[in-house]
Amino acid sequence: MATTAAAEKQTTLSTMVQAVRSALIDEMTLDQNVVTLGEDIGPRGGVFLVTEGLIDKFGKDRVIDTPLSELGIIGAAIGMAVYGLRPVAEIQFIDFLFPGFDMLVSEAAKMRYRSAGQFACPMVVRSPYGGGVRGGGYHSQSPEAYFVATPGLKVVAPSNPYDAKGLLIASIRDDDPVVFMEPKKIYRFQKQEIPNGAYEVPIGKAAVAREGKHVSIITFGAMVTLALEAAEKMKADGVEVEVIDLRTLQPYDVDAIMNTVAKTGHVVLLQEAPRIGGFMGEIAAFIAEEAIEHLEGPIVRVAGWDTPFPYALEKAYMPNVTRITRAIKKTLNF
Amino acid sequence: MATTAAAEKQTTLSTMVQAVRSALIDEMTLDQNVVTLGEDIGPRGGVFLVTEGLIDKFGKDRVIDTPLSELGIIGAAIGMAVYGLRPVAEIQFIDFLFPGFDMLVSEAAKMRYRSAGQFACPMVVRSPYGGGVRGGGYHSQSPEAYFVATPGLKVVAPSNPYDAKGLLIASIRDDDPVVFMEPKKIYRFQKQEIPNGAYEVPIGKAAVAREGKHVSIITFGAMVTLALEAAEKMKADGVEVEVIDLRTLQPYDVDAIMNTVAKTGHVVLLQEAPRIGGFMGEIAAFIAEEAIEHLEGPIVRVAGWDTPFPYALEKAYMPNVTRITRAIKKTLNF
Amino acid sequence: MQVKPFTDTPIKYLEYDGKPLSDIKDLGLSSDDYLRMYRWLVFARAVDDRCYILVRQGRSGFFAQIAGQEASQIGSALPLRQQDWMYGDHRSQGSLMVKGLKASEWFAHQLGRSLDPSQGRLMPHGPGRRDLNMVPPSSTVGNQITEAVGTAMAQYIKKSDGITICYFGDGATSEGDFHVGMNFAAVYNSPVILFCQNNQYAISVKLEEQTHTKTIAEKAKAYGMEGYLVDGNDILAVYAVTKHCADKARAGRGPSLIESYTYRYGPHSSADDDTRYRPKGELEMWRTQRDPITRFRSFLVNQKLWDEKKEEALVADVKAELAIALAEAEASPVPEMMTVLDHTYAKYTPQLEWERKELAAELGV
Amino acid sequence: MQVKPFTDTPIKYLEYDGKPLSDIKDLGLSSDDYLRMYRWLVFARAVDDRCYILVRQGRSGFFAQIAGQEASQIGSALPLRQQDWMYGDHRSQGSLMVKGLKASEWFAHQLGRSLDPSQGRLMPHGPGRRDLNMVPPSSTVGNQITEAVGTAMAQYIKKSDGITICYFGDGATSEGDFHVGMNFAAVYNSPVILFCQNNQYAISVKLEEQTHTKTIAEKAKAYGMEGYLVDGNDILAVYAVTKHCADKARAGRGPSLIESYTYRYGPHSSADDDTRYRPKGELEMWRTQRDPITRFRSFLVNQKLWDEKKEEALVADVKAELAIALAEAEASPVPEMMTVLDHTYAKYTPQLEWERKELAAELGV
Ligand SMILES: Cc1ncc(C[n+]2csc(CCOP(=O)(O)OP(=O)(O)O)c2C)c(N)n1
Ligand SMILES: Cc1ncc(C[n+]2csc(CCOP(=O)(O)OP(=O)(O)O)c2C)c(N)n1
Ligand SMILES: [Mg+2]
Ligand SMILES: [Mg+2]
Repeated sequence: MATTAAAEKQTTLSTMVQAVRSALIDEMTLDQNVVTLGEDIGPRGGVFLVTEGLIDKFGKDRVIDTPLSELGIIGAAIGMAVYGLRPVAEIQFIDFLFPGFDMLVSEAAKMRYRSAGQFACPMVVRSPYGGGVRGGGYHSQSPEAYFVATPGLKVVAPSNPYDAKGLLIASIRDDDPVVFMEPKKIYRFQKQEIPNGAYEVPIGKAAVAREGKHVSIITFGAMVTLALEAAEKMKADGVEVEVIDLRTLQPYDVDAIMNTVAKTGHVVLLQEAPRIGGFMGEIAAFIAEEAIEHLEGPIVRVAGWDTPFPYALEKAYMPNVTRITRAIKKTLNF
Repeated sequence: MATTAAAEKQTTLSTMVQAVRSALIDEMTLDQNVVTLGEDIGPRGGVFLVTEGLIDKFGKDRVIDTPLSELGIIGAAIGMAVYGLRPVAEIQFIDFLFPGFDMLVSEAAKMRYRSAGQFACPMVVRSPYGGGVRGGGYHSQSPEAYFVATPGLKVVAPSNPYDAKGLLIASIRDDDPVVFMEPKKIYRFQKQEIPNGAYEVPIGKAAVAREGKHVSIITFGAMVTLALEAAEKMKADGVEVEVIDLRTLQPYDVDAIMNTVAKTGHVVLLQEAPRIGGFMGEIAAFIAEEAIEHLEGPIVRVAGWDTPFPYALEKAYMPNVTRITRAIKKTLNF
Repeated sequence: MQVKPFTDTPIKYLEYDGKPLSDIKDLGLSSDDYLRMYRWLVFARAVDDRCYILVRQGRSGFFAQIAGQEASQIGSALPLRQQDWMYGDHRSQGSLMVKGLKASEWFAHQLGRSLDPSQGRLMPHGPGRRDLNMVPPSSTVGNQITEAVGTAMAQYIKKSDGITICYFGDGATSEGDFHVGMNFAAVYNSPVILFCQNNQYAISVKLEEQTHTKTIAEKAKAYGMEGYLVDGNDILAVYAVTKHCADKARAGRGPSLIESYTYRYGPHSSADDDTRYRPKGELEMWRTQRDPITRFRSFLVNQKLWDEKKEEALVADVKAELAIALAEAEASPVPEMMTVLDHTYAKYTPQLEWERKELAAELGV
Repeated sequence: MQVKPFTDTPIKYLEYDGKPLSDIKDLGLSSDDYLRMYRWLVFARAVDDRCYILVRQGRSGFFAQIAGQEASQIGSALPLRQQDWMYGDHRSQGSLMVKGLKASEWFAHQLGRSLDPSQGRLMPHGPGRRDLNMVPPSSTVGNQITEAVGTAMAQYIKKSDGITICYFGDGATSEGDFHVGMNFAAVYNSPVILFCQNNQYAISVKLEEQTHTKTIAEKAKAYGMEGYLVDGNDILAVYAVTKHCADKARAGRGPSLIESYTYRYGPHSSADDDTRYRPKGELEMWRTQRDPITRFRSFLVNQKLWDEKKEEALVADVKAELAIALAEAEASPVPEMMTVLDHTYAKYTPQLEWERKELAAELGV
């Protein structure tokens, strides 16, 4: 996608951080109702520098440095959204969203429903998530399961710079509240040519990150990179792995899942979060109900262990190529 | 169970509310470290009268009426638990736990792990949950998925008075934080003979609420009653339904699930909560990974719809016998 | 008379017997205004009584009375303008109706009928109306506070001349929401009025068990904000203080906290039993010696604006209006079963499309 | 000199040049106590410098310096007793070490080695030690506040003569936790000291952007609690005020909020770039004219208790001690891979048993 886009129009080589910044700049330029708020996003430019320079461009009425309260950030964003703005709230690390969790699940997610469609919450809560950065228990978590289990919220997680910009713009334009999870491990991992100017990557559509016919790895975010590594590894053993990048977790792309399951008959579900109660359980349940006739082996989950996120032993905790290849063998040798 | 117990020792005919109260009284009498705190639990006796009379029995140092803050109730309970008490926190409705959600998932669940086992949080957060009481969007929810997705927490949900008392006592004695979900719809629905004096129903063990050989309904809490109704209904059509009452959701009873799946080969998963991202996705994933060879049909989920909980249209929202029998037919006619 | 923050005793304009305490001219209210105020008080009390009966008759599942707090709610809503935004809580129907919510809509809300602007999607403690800038509250105590501040921040950003008012109770001040909302409002100098109806109870919990301060108003000091303590059963005082804070907010002079000291006559809600916690005699004292309606009626009489005949006429008039309103509400149907899935998202998701088919099959429609 | 709440300016015992401001006799501190205090200051600064280097060398992944805040942390920890409980935050290692945490343990914490009491399970901003009644903080700003109050409530319930101290920063006062913790502490008259290190920044956010009050101490008024404002770079003042509040709590006279006005020299953490937000000259002023260590050294000299020779000896002594401590830390192994699953629950669940087998297979052990 990136390359075809590059062919069409002028592009810039960007990391995911730059892609997210570019999405904010383009949308704030196009739509005066877009504002952004969060901790240290002003002169500091955010702790990951995503909002670097924005306050000079758009001023402090639209780039709002807030007091240290996630409850306040999300609550104020809701009040702005029902009024008619399109706030983009930054939560410094998604692990710190929880003081504001009530506002997200009790308010943002339910405002449209409880008002019978009179009021909407067109807002985005964007936040870095995930491990592999020596962040320990509170700078590494992947709490998508909580958000997906909350009707009224949409949940998006890009795996590359191109998608990050296009999905964030689509999320800002979306009329429902979106939790936008940014995989911090790959914030600067890869550079891609991305179009200058606004473009959308549609919410609710998965991507085939790699074609294959023997087994499907369904995943999202930073784990896509790992899945591709594992796929490369399995190629040696003559196993062709298909990798599905969900991109949107709620609402997830049922057709893409049906297609790949029908094609390979073998499924590995990959997430960073702990296994029990994790998001991939939802995908497993969907497949076991709607596509069981295509299954030729067990649906195998690869995930973080069911513990809090560690610090020194991060390597032993996070999914790795070995864990994935073992899972692939488990479903194939069935 | 209730009847055999009744045979052995002196018992009292009790509703679930009375059973929970009796558990609190027995444990507070046996263990001076057990205290309870929450909103209106003092002279008011709690809005469901669960703590009626306790403040006269145990005094205001051990039956603590708190200011209106769930953050404070759970946070203070954690501070008491690490000190060595065994606090039982009442959250008036589980829908109102979320202002204190951060304390539960970031603190209680992780205290043991982050201190390498030096500090524990032996506490119970008990709260009425579930629909069918004309409670609308904020007095009806079943948020178990959030708690089960949080390593470090245990999650328990009784379906009858006998289990309610035994499980609550086991939860209070457990050395880890337990979220104890009380199905308010059946708080006074049924009376059972329950033993006077303390007894435990083990955490982590499911019960077979009804034996059957054609299809298994796996559920918990208030839905057990509905599952039994549906089973009765199916009997007419010659279908023998087995009903598994999980009782503990985290850690759930893997053996009980394996046994029933091996026995019937057909599975219906029943929960009140919205389907997408719900707890039953976990059970589906477990079965699809570990017991797929026993499956003779799709794993079908019956749940609330993927919307916030309604008010006037509660009947159209909640699982009912029709929804369950349609699911049973879906997996059988596969 | 000048409105000042942080007074030791509640700001009053009327004695308990209705005698004006000071020069009330500068309120700039005409006799008609006074009569309008009085009609609202009587009207609100009548709606309250009617809903109470609906619950008793099992026709409505839940109700939180405002009886005793009418002056607090009506006096604070009257100074507002069309473009102002209002966030109510679970006990603010008096204010909602002054802002424009029809009694028929309120009854429909109580009954869960389609005429309810929230279409029976909320337990009946307050629907919203987009055209009135009235946001429907959740049941979660305190959540509306930071939202209201966010709306006021938006009004400032958009250079609107509207302001926002937010209602909450004494118990709500213990939630983090109050703290965070107060802090944001002060830091951004937002055009918002944080209006606390201190009815002295949070269900069974008395204010002295809720917090260690004598008043709620003084809490504003922790935020560098002005806090006003007003007699919530004196409609003129509530009007004056709210007007003062509204003008101030409109003029860009920032937010205010108002503590309206009042008392609720009914149980916390139709599900509560207040005999368990109310000291005996207390309710009687407030009913007989502090009633906001009696007090204002005495004022009108004192001003030669009122008499028995007018009272009878008004009562009859209100009764008739409410009979029609209730009939309208009952005439409106219960929402269609299939609509239960609507308005979760702007558009149906594939998952909800699937569920729509399932529900249709289940209902046989 | 008497310790009073709500002073307009920070309570001081020493001039910036170290001259005693008032009769310090009634502090009841001996020359040895003064020398002990000074050693702690130098020791804490040396640990700080050492950790900074560990990060620079890539041997430690994260570090939040306390440089500039040593008097605040050591002065507030010295009045505590063994049975007292301590809740630190992400910047309180000075206090933790005074309470009993060994430097070797702190280094091991920085390096994620087994000698770390938290076994490398936390980003290095504070381990806990059960035997010292020291609870390890999470990273989530403010969460320790209601926990500390809960512990103090338990101390009251159990009639212990212990008290609890809780550390947090100026930024933390914006979280709901601060509000709720303050309110619970006041309502239950709990034996707790809420100790706010106001270093004037929350990462890049200045106090005047954080809140609209001039001080943190005055926020105590919203809770009917006493708030004390102390010069956090004056170790004698910090000691005196904390001692006063500890005695008060122990005597059952309830909680206190202490605002310790200070300044951090380093970036927020090793991941921060403070040049982006610090006005130039500010850091220099604090380093050169407000340094807590220089100030106390001047006092010692002024008291004829100190000279160059003693200084050299102390520095050498501390250096040697830390070299040994660091060696110990580095000698201790990284925790065993398989232990990553331990201590999630008191006992392994069936699910974790299964994962243990999976991990063993994966690691080939
Ligand atoms: C977060 C939360 N906790 C608890 C409840 C249950 N509840 C509903 S109203 C109420 C008391 C509110 O008291 P107050 O704020 O004084 O308002 P009042 O009812 O007196 O008008 C409580 C505890 C709730 N709705 N939300
Ligand atoms: C709830 C939460 N939000 C955001 C963060 C990120 N963060 C870590 S420290 C910090 C600033 C804390 O400032 P302050 O309380 O003044 O303490 P200081 O660092 O100045 O000692 C922030 C925003 C966090 N750890 N927790
Ligand atoms: Mg109240
Ligand atoms: Mg600070």
